Amino acid sequence: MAELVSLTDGVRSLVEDGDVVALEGFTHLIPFAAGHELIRQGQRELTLVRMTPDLVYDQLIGAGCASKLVFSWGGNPGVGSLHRFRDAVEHGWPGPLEVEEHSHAGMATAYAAGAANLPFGVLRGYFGTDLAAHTRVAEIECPFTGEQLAAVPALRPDVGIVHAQQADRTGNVQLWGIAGVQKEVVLASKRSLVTVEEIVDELEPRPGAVFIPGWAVDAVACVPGGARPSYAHGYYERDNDFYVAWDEISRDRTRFTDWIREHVLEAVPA
Amino acid sequence: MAELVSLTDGVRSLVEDGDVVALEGFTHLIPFAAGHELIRQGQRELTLVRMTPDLVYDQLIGAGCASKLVFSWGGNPGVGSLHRFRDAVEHGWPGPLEVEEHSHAGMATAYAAGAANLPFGVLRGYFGTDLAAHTRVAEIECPFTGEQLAAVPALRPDVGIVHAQQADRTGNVQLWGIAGVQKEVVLASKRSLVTVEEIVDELEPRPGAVFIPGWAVDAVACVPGGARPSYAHGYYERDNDFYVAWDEISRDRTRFTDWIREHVLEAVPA
Amino acid sequence: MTYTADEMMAVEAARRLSNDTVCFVGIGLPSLAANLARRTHAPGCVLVYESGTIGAKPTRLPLSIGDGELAETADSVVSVPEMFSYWLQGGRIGLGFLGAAQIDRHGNLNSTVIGDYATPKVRLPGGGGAPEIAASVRDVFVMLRQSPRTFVERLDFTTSRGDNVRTVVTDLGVLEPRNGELTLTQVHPGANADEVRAATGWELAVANDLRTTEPPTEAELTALRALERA
Amino acid sequence: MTYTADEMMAVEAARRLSNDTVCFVGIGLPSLAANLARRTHAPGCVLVYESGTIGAKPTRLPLSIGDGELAETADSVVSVPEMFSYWLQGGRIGLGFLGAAQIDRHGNLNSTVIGDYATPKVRLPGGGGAPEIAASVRDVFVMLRQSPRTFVERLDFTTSRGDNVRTVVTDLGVLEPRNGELTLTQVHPGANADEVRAATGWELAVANDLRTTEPPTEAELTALRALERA
Repeated sequence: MAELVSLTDGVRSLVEDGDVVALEGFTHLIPFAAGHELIRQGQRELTLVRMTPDLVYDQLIGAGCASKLVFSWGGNPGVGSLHRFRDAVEHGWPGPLEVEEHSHAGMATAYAAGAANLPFGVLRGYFGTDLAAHTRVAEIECPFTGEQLAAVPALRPDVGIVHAQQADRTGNVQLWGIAGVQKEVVLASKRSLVTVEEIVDELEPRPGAVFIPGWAVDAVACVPGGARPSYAHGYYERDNDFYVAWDEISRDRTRFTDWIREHVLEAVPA
Repeated sequence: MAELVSLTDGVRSLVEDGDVVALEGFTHLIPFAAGHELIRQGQRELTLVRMTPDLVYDQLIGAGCASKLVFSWGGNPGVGSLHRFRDAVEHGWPGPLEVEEHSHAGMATAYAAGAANLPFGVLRGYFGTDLAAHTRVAEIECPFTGEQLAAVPALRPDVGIVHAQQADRTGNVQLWGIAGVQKEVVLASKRSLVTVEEIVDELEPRPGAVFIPGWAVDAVACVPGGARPSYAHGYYERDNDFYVAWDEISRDRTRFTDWIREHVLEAVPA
Repeated sequence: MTYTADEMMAVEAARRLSNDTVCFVGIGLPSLAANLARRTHAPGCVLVYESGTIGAKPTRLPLSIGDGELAETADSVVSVPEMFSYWLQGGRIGLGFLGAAQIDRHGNLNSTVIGDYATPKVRLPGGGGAPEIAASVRDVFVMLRQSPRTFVERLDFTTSRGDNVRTVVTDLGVLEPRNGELTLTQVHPGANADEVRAATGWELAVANDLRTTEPPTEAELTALRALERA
Repeated sequence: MTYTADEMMAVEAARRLSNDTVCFVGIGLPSLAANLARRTHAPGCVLVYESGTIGAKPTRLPLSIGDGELAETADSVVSVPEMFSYWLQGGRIGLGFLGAAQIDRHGNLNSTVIGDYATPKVRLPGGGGAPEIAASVRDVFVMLRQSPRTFVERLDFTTSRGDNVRTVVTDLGVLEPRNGELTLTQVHPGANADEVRAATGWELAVANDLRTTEPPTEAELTALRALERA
């Protein structure tokens, strides 16, 4: 059964320097509040795993929390570049960032393999593109047809963190709308934290909802607004203006550092 | 877009002698009416694929439609043996029946691989049991860890047939309750037929429902009661008495043959 | 209160489930035992059925593992591929119940054939979920009536491996692995070690600390019978 | 009515979608084109977004591929692993739109880096869904403004392969594969072949039957602008 904790305690008890940490949420339900708490707690040398790094990892990278990034699409959706990510890759600021790059299909397959307790996942992909030579992928032969396919190593993060709309008091979680790889990352990770918009007495089943039982989650923290500036279906909309504004904020190292100090380091934990 | 057809036309246009046919539905929504139509149309030499052959395949096997069975649990749930299946395996009546046996996990993995257009699926299983020597399974080595796992060949039936509660007029299908491998078998099969309890103007999304778009289905036939004596969640309950009675009906070849003549061959197609 | 051998089996199995057990349940005695545990000392015990129902809380005993009652009362219903990959193989299920036609001293089970595989004397239903349940859960619980035809020196076919078998509850007692083989550790009231040995097809080891099972309490039997009547 | 180059691109791409097309859509021009097709001649055209929304029918243009609007109007929302395995890799999607920073004469695309991979001049966002979209759909549709920096002799990095690229719609015309390389088959009104050649970093082949694109009709532009305003 999941423990109900504060965000601060949840992050402190589950994450250590050097951990492999995955914050997931595909455009929807991105766990920004948890990401900010990682920055406030001064986590270092993290391997950050996420299909779409988005602003949340741009912030963690720029704040110096990460030594490695595993990802599949590193842009600011609908806007352009992630400048802190680019600065780290192109100029090693604020420190060198090792990159392990995959395709979306590869990462989704790798998370699903992790959730299924398999050491690798199989897909049609990678070979024939230049990415194959620059990432962790292997050729695997079908033992029945002789076909060559791609194998990707399973993703088994130390900690998986997702945001959801609701949990009940035993830590059962329900999320709805775009479901991304949230269930997979929770099940693939050794430890898991779910932040939620609200704790309810009883979860009312909804069409298209994903349910994660409390006994498959380590900790649940109630963090209303914890996905802002991304969105929580049924609670609040995506702050598209902030995504646009981030382009300017993040372009300059000083302005970025000021923003992090003012909005993250000096902010009260959610 | 799926074509709306009669059961007779749907089966006739999609199934040919010698086809690999999968009728799925895990205890729930077993497509009995479609199975009976296969018997009435005198299909022969079918390879029948189904995790739990259940009464529907006991009937098809006893009626002489099958030359091979691919399955993972061949009992009468809660009752005991499937006598027609046993008679075919133990005594070759009404003809020899080749058997390809898997575990549930193996078949579920093989359907999922088929739906994903992969030639094989990977799981932890088979080796260390005697089944490995008697079925289609191969060892496969993880290219990253060196671990040995089991590979099963993907299931890609010629025809997949499932029963669902509802379809709309464009052939979009919705089923709810226990979902089994229904989505997988439809997507893994070259051609697909879905029988439904009713055609509705608009599908109302329901918690836990599985949706299959009409453009991924070949034909939909409205066959109310098409899952009896199994059940259709929200429509009718499982006829447990019939499952018990089948033990007696099916034990004797003549009694079985009489039953098939009376209740299937001489019955009006649904 | 008097009670049947089946009732003793269900009660003894139920006692061994705890409030935080997540268990993979089959139909019949395992389902009875797990549901009894939920109505007595372990209301938090989570029932998972291979049909994909997670956290089922049936008000009456299901007759098949795919009963509508299970889907209606479940926290969540997942597809069968997801059940076997993310939940069972994923290592999320702590305990699994199995039955069989034959068991050997190592807890290996046969539910496939009596006789030769290609030309069987009796074709049994087969493994179903058993092979991977046996391999994936931490603790396998076997429930089986004891006789020399069932508890055999040598299986006709190994359907599932015994590595994770921790407890075998029979109509006569309880066997648990000691020194690498199933050993009689408990006899039910009214049975004795010789009787259990006679019902076993191999030279059955008996624990030095053999004890007698507590008979079902009135509360246990009342809960059990209410469940069966529902 | 006057119109912009983007409008010409969206209109020309939309025209090539038919009522039974199932298409994988990205954000920006592809989304505009596909939604325009649904509002004009191809109301049955099915939009699938990599965020897992199947059969989305947005009433306004989404700003990201994961907009709530897409989930609200979709026939079904599936997980991202299911989207990529059962639907895209499963071969269920007929057409996919792609953009890129560079394209070569074979339709290979680069959206990963300018310069060397290890020490890039510009680190671009990367492939995302593109490599498997390019490999899995029957027909790949590329939408890209034409310039010698974009239409290059040699890619800095091959993010996705061009084998299934059937159509490249640019702000100047349309390229289609002929004799194994992308060939100019259409110029938009106001452009000519020389101009398109000058905007291409390789020696661009021009079709003998080169034709001029029909300018956007009033109905097309009205529908397009209504969509953009919504």
